[in-house]
Amino acid sequence: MVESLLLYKLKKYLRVAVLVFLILAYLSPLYWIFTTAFKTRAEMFSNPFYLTQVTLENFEEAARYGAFDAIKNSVIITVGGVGLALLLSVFAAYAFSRYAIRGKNILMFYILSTRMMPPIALVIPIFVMFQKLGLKGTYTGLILMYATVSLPFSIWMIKSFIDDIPKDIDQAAILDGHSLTYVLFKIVIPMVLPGIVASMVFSAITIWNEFVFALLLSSIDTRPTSVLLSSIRGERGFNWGRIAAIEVVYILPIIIFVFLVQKHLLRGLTFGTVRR
Amino acid sequence: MSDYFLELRNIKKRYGDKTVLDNISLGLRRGETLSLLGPPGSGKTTLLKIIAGLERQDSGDILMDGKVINDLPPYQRGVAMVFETLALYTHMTVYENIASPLIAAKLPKEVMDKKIREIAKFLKIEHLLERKADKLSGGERQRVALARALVKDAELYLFDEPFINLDAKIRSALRTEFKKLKTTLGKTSIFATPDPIEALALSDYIAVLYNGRILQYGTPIEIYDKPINLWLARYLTGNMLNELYGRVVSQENGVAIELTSPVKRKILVKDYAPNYVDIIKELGVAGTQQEIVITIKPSQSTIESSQECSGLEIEAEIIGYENHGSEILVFARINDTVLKIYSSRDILNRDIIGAKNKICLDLTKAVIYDKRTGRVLGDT
Amino acid sequence: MMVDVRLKDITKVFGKVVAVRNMNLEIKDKEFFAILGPSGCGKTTTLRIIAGLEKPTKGRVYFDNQDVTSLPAKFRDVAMVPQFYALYPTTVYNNIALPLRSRGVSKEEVKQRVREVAELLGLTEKLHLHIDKLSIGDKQKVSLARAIVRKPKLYLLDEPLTILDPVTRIIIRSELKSLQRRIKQTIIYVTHDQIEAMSLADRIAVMNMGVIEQVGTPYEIYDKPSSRFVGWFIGEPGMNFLEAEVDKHSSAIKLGSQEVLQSKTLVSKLVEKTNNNKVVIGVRPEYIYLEKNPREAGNGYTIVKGVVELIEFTGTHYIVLVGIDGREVKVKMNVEDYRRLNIAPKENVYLRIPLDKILFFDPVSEKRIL
Amino acid sequence: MKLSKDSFKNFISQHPAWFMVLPALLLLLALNIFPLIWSLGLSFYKFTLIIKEPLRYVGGQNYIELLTSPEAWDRFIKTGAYIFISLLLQFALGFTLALLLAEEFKGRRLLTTILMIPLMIAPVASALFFRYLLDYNFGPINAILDRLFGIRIYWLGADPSPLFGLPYALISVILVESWIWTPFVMYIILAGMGAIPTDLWEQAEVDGLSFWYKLRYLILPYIKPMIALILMFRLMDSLKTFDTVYVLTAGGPGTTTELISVYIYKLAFIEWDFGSATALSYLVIVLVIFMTNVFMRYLILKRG
Repeated sequence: MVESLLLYKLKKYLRVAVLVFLILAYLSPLYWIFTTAFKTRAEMFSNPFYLTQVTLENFEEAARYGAFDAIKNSVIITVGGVGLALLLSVFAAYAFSRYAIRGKNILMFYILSTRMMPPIALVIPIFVMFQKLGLKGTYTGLILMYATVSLPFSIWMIKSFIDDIPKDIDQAAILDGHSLTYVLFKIVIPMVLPGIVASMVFSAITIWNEFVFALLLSSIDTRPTSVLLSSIRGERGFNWGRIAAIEVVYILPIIIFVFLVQKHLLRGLTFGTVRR
Repeated sequence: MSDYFLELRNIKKRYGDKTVLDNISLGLRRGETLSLLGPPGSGKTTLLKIIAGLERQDSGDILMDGKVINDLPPYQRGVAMVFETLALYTHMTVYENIASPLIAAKLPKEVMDKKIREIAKFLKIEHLLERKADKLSGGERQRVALARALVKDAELYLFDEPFINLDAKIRSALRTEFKKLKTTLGKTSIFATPDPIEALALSDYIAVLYNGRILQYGTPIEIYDKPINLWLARYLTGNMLNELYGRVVSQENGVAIELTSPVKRKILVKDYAPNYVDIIKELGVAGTQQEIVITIKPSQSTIESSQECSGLEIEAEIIGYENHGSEILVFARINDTVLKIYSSRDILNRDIIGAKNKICLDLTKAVIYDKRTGRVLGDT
Repeated sequence: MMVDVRLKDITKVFGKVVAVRNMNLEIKDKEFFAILGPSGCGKTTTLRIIAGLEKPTKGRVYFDNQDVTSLPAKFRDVAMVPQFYALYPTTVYNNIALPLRSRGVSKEEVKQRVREVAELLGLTEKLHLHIDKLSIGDKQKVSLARAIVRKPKLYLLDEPLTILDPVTRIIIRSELKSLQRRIKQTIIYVTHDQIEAMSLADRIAVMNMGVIEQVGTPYEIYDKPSSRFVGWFIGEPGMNFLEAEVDKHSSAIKLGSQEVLQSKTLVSKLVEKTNNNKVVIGVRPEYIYLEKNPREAGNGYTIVKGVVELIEFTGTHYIVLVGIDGREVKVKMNVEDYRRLNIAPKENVYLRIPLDKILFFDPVSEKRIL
Repeated sequence: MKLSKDSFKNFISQHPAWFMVLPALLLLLALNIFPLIWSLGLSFYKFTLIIKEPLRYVGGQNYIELLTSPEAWDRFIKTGAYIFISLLLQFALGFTLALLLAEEFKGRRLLTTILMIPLMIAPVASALFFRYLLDYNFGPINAILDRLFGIRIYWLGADPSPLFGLPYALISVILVESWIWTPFVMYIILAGMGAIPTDLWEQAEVDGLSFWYKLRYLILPYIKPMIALILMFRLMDSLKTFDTVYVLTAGGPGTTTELISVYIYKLAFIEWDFGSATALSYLVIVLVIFMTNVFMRYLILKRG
């Protein structure tokens, strides 16, 4: 035997140790965001590495700065966008999965092509269009825009979950004597509920994080958190504690989502590679 | 007017440029069980779905009680079906699954409950009623699917390979149970399966499907005793058929077969298979030296050396065996052909592997095929 | 190199499921040993524990009295042939050679040994091919070759033949059997196919729900099953089981209203082993003979009256289901006998059962008592 | 009235699929397809929002101007360099992580999940925070460098770095983008490895294959098609890089980090030259379609 048992075990532990170190280093920026958010101004300059004294003053200041209005806007836009997209995509996904619709493969190509397209290319005409229709700077405009953006992906994702249910299930229900509405709402939708939730979460994260459309189609009153964060860029002398506090409020829900539905998120993330 | 309950006339179906069903015509009387036997992809499922109305034929008619029902939607056809995938509603309980067709029929609650409990008792799944359908074993799932179909007061029951994913042992137990059920209820049913034993055991009639066509139609015994072509003969025995090759020659003392494989020998037909004399004679007279395949099932030959052999005797080397308990299936090789013969278990009393042994093939029970066309000889 | 394998008090739990429960098993050196059971009975888990791919929750594994329970798989020197061949996506040659090269065997020796094994299994012509170009039968042969080339202590085969078509399966099975005669190594063979186990193994362990029900030679298991499960599982169809009563006063065994056996010695033995005079009679379907006319019992036979319920034609046989006072018996007949008898459902028939083929089981524990 | 209602109902029940897809289709048509066609049209006009000047059709002039402008070429070359180096980095790191995570051990699932966070939080938030990390005076990165080696670097400045002489600001952009996207590469490679049957892994274990043999004969053959896919996806996404640059450097200092997307943005919303901006967008789209075609062909050929 070339390798001894001892060496084998040593290697195994070493591998895990290296991995843990790499990942800790990798995630250190997150550590800084969270510690900075709770640091006093004095400690920020004197001691960049640890957190000795916890304060909430950064959050108070973030509130004064309008952070919670921005978070509220983010919530309104996200909920609206996800809701609208979901409503439309469940029906479309069912149809795409179950019927021989001409150009079915176009859906796949369409999603790929929206991924190819720089959002800037789309936003210019919409900017002009929204201005003419009076939608620029309104919640409605942003919600419509985001629903459109998440629609193709949402349809694809729910469709892929429906595809996993054998068509025999629908046919069995029809043979039992049920109507199409019953099949859709009482049989198919309950069966793919986890998938629907996953696609909702995925759309929600996308909309929550989106920047280009938000930057150009929102107004001071409707701007979501991403735009608020970017506007800090123009200031002189950063108040890092305040920025960190806003970021913590902004990214914490996402981190929680990641842990709740990680398996499904992965499915969306690796779209087109794992399932083909 | 025929007395058929269900009749199919020239059913055709294509998917793209692939013909799935080609001119299928069949009839079925009330109370009968018909098996659709065929390998995967032969069109069994499509045919069942067309009968159920879940798919539409490209041409041809479906008749029930003499009336064309082509345009009748599935739920008006009085048909229940067990799908190959079983198609259980996994998010519902067993009770809710069985209730599904009754809910659609808008039955009163009490009637529904009574029916569900009756059928559950009948199929021995009462204890599972509150269980979620995805928490069941294979055999249990199968019973639930069966219950959901049987609870419906249908005129015709369709079964699409319902035992396909089960262990052989559970499968044969369910098969017998199923046959009992069918006999008790006396319902008309169609049963699709790729397993010849299932088809033989379960049905009154068998239609063998091959590439979307009906190859042979008849009772199980008719089909097993005289398969219409070589492919079917092999399929029915699970490729355990013994095949001898030869050509027909005409001689002064009668017509003979000149065997070419696995042994070279000339045999007189009247000595070995008097029942074939007339059929073979026609071929011999033509002087074409027609090539034929003589097939003998493993159970129609013997390997015991003590017995007198009245058939064709061949010496071969035993290379292996399969132990079926009371019987032994022996494999013996001669000139690259492996002969399969059932024997009693006494043969294992000695070390048989590698031994030469005399094998006796009873040619009177053979079925003979034309080698070129593969069709059975003596078929009228 | 040779090895005997011993499992001591092995238990394996996955979450809430007990896959193997308190198993004790001894496999002798150079033995062809089969582990037989239905899917989900824990047979594959047992094999994986022996291979070192799974760690038992409780218990120890010994090779030649050496405790290997926590030794990783690669140090156990066992070879495995899985159900789905599991070949590396490269050429046939590489597949067979990689395990040797990983162990630092010299290039010439690798070449030499791969050649030998390829010759043995008839793969010489295909050594340079990519495995994608092989038939399923050849792939399984490569998988076998890869195991043999290493000359391991122990071979573990996990249903390696089930994916093959019947003809190839029989050919490879025969080759496997003759191979074992030549290499004379311990082989543990897992299967759900009773015919395969009966045909290949020197000894068989029958498993059910994580427990070993019986260990024995093929005919020990077939003729004297130690439990109802073994009797049902072995044989096609499996053994019939009929609830019967022991009548102490008349020294008789009764099937409902019919007296089937009268023997003082037998009855006293049975009474000793049961506590409420109930026993289960076990008899194999192929040992029952059907007759149309009544006949006296005697001369090693007993006669039971019944009604034909159902007839199944399976091609090679007929299976007749006969009802006896609410009990059911399957009778397996060959085609000639059946056609000679000429019976139909609902007809009365008489079952002739040889006394020496009747076994007795306990109705509660389901174990054989006689 | 009743009749028309019935015939409408009839229509729906005859064509349920059509009816189910329609609402989604209408929205996509209005806010995606129509605007795209419109913007293609715009790229043939001189059009600006601030000066009250009428639309002026100029044919292919916008395209010709862009293709002959040294400024545009400069942005393309910058973007190319940026993509090349960041893909290299992401791939090297992602592959290493994937290999380390390939085998089962306690806590593996948790580690894999944690790595999803950089992908899921907003790029704007990440970029903004890296500005703090990379800050010359207060940033922890310089603080560490100072303590270990006694140096400080102008991470967001235009000074040339040792890496091909690229300015530090561009290196910083690469760093941030790679931080965000490395887990993506890792996940896809892991997914590729997930396609290796468990049987085969265990076989390799029982056969005692060494790490290099496993890598060469087991892992690489299985992830080969994945590598091409990763390159394709990362190329498409990298060409769109905007959020991080906008927040981290806004294209500066000067134009050192002005990638294509940022340049389009500037053309459109700083110079208000919508015609040129849309024309450049379409040039990018053509480029992407060309590249994906090449990749797809490679993939299809590879898979036979």
